[in-house]
Amino acid sequence: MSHAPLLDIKNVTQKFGGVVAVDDLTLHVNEGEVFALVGPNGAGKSTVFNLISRFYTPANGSISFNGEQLLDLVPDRIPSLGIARTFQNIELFEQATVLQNLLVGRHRHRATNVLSELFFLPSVRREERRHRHAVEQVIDFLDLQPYRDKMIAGLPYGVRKVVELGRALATEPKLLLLDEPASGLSVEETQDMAFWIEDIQKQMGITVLMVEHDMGLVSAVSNRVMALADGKELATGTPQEVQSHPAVIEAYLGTSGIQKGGQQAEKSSAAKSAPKPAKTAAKKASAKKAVPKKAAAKKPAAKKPAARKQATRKPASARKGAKS
Amino acid sequence: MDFIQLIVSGLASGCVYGLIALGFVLIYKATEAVNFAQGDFMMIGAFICLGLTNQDFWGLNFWLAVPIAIVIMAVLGYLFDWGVLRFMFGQSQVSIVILTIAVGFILRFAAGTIWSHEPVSLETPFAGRDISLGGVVLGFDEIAIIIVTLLLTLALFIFFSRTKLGMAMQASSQNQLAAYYMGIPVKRIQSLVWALSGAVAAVAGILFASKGAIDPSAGLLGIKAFAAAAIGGFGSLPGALVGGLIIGLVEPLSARYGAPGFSQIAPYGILILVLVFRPGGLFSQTQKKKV
Amino acid sequence: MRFVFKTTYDADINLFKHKTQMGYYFALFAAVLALPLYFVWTGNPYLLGEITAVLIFAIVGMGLMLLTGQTGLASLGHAAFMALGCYSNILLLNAGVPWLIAFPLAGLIAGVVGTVIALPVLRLHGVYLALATLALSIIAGDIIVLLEAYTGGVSGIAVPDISIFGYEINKYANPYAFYYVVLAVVFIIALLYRNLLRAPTGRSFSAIRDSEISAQAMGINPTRTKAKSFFLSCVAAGLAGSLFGHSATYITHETFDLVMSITLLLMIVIGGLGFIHGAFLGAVVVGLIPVLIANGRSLLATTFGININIPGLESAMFAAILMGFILFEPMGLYGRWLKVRTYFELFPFYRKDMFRRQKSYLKTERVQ
Amino acid sequence: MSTPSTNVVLRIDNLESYYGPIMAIRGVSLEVREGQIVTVLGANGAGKTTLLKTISGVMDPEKGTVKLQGEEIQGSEPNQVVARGMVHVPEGREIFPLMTVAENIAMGAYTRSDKQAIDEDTELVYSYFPILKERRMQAAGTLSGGQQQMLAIGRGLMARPRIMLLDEPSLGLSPLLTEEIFGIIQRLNAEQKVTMMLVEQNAAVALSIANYGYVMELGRIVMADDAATLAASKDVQEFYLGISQEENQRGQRRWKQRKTWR
Repeated sequence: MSHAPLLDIKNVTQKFGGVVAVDDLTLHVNEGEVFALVGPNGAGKSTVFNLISRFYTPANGSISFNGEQLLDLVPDRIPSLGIARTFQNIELFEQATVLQNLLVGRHRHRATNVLSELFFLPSVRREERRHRHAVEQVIDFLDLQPYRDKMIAGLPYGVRKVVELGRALATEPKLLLLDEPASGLSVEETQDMAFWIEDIQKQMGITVLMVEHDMGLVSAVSNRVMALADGKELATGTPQEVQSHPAVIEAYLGTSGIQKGGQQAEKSSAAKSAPKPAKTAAKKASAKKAVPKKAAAKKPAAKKPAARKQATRKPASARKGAKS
Repeated sequence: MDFIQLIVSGLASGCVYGLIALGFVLIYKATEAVNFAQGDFMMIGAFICLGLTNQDFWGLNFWLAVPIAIVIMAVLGYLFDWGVLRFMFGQSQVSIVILTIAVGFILRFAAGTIWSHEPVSLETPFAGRDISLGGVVLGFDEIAIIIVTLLLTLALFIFFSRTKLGMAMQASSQNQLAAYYMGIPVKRIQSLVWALSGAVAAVAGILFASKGAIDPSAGLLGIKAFAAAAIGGFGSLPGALVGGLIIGLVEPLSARYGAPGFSQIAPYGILILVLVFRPGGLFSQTQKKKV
Repeated sequence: MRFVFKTTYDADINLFKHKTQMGYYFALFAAVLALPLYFVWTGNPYLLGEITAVLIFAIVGMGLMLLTGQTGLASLGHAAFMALGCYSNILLLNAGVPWLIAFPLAGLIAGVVGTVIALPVLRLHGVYLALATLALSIIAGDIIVLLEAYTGGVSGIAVPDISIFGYEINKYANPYAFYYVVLAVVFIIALLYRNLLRAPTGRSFSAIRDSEISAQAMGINPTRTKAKSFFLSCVAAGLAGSLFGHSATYITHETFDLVMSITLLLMIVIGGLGFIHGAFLGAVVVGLIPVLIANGRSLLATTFGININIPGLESAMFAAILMGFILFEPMGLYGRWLKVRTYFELFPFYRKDMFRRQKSYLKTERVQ
Repeated sequence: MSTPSTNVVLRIDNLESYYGPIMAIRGVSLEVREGQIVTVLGANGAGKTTLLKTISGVMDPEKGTVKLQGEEIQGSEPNQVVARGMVHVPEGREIFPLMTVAENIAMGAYTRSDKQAIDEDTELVYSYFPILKERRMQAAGTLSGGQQQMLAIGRGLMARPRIMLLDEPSLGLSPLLTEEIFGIIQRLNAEQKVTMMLVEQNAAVALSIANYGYVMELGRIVMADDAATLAASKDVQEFYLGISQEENQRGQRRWKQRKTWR
């Protein structure tokens, strides 16, 4: 497993006027992993996504995907390489139904041209059936059946988030960029999202790069996490390592580690069942960085996410067993 | 000398374009709608003043007639928003644009019926008087136009960028919902903007009619003012003036030095060039969406 | 209310939702085919001429609807593209090209030239695009004058008759044949339009309209897609322009003026933006209101002896009626039709406030 | 005023609201007492946002009454509601994109004219959100999503409201900032006696700072109780706090446990 990373970002810098949004950033995402970007607001996380989508052109550096240089390409060529994305504030096609939105996601697989479509030749019908079939599988996967023919304009926020995920999946990507997939979702919906991301990774074999603030979700699904601050790397590692990193706690997590369902979860069952891994993680961090005082003070914070991870992860594997 | 003369008269007519464009920009800046009837507003403003002051009609003192005409136009503008556009609140801008187009037709008809379709001149105290500066003859009307336009643009610019009401107008155009959340009475603010643009139209009309004759179809001048506003960048007040001046200068110069028929095309040619190379106009106010 | 139980993907792909709907459209088609019989019976085809004019408006209406309603690009220059088609058609016919070739070729020329002209302004949005096309429309008249050698300029040019395999069709000599020619074009364009909407290209158009940035993220090239929409729209305008020329029989530089461009945009908004039906409903309103006004006036003159002769009255009345439409039907006539249909479908469960407008708020278009 | 806790500031009776033909709130009644923090929990699409919008006059109710300090305000223009001392801080990006951050904040004080106090409050907002001070000359539309959220909240504070409606203040904010924002909400409530009505997906935090809570499902209020009691309730724990009673099975999540109130 020593092949080149799927996505390779090297020394990229992006400035807006005087503000440096991304500062000489280097990161790589390996094939098959879920990689999460965390960090304070305005740290440049979404900018990284927009750089990959080629909405921005960096001042310097290089971005390669699967061996191709993304900086040589225009934005609308990116999806054809197999990169799909969602948006932080949901950018759906408002005046269209869920089905039509997902069908637009199939655009990169289009094999017909305007002329044949004008006359709706049999080949167009065949293609349409194929697209409908592919979209139907996404609808099944995300439980979107009740909304299939509904206009986006009338849908609640949570459903829109799922539709946007569905539209990205309909493109059949190799790499999926998720910008805050759980923001604005309830605990229940966040858990659904966690299961979906896991299935996307494990069953569909899609690599995921996501930006997320809910550390519960991050630690539940991601293999590696990078914390950003002011456009620079703060820490990279497993979710536990990053969460117990003092600089990350200072700049990003805070003391009480607020997350959906986090506080209560700690108090009840979870705290009892799984304090061990968290403690070791905290120890590791303190040993490495030699700031024992702070780490000790923040120990309870570091404990929680790991505990939650246990709570959500275990059943996930249990279900997999049940499925096969 | 001839060239300078040409420039001065170009500047003067450019100022009129600029004033009409100012009216567009006011409405656009504060409501995001485009008032296709702005030229006709100007024409009506001119006719009202003319009806008040010309000897054939009421024969009022000019200095009395001007403020009355301005106030009447402001009231008309307010009433148009209050009585018609308010029903369309929150509807797409296209519908509002079409409403204003229709209003333009009606105003043209009304003006023709009331004041006839013959071209008439506004009788001003400074009509026909001029001063000569080193061989260049400057008409009082031209001087008045240039001074009034500059002052008005400056005043409006300060109003929009410095006063609370002006800021509130901009806010309610950028996001009506958020403006409401701030407690800004968006609907009343929009009516005020229409009143303001009615007043500006009256000033433009009075200046235009003092320089030459006016008839009900004079409102079609508005189309050139569109080009002026777009060249300047549709949301910018100084841009409107600059755009107006550019068009005002291009017209006589291209008529003098260009091929026949070219002067008709030149303003729009410049408009297209500006839009191609600077899609938001010279004083662009557009922004890329952040995702 | 009719619920369709879908068992195949084709149920979503087919042109008609169900058999009954197909039946309605076939009935409508049969009715328009049989319409001339009525005029043969009355012996006065004057009104048929007006209906033909409405159909011509519907053709360019569909073109503009594709551009404005589906792709979200407002054009105030479509009369110029009609002119482009019309003059191409005339020049080709005068050069001896048979009508059956000259006519589609004229559409194609309008499409290609229109797109090439519009290409630089296609990245503009909203009001800027509208103003740029407005400028194109104004310039067009002057260019026609400048090209007097070909276009006849101010003095105008006569439009040759349609000739299909030697069969001459003139609007006055054989109005019925002309009606069928126009009808055939309408039918073909409507069919192609519907086909496009259920195919990927149609979806990419509305994607561009709703969110350019996420359309891009789905691999849709905005400029190319807009150009496609513009091309197809201009082809329709060119074809309509050619037919308009045949209908007018003589055209000058003022035939396709700014007022016409504005009327076209009015038409589709009144009809209902975004719906193919809207193009037809709008064409009916815009085409027939002047006829009604003229008839009303002559009725007043003949029966009551009242002669109203105020210049500009007709256009003012026309404008007032349009204002009424916009004020009371901001969703267009097709929107009203949908309400009426829902009323009958749900009868007696329709609630009066079902379509009551909830407060709505606008955001700036300056952030794109 | 001796017993502020019994003083009802906001009272809603049998409120119904529609989005076109869809009934979004179906007869909601609730009350908010002076000095309280009241939270409304519920899944996406339960009608929480619609409820707030109907209260603040952004949407028209079909039926029912909204009484602010005893006076009926339903269906009035949103700006009149603000003038009565109720400010709605919306979710998402309802900012003025082409105006600078400072101008946005100044707009928040539109209804006020006490210049000195406005300046003080501006400084207060900047002290809460230093990044806004840093970016104050920048066009608000160029801020990042989280920064726009901060701006929306800061701007809401500028009106010095007596009662605030907060729609998902933590949307898109980092854990640290979320914590800080809830700290600010608590402080405003304690120090300035601002009554709060809070809609929030982060139910754990919302309940931890609230006095009283309502649970909405499909446009109806299905539970109402003291925040502590709600937090201890089995259903709330299961569906809004994400705590399961027994060892969770994944299957159980997909085939959802029935909510007892359905």
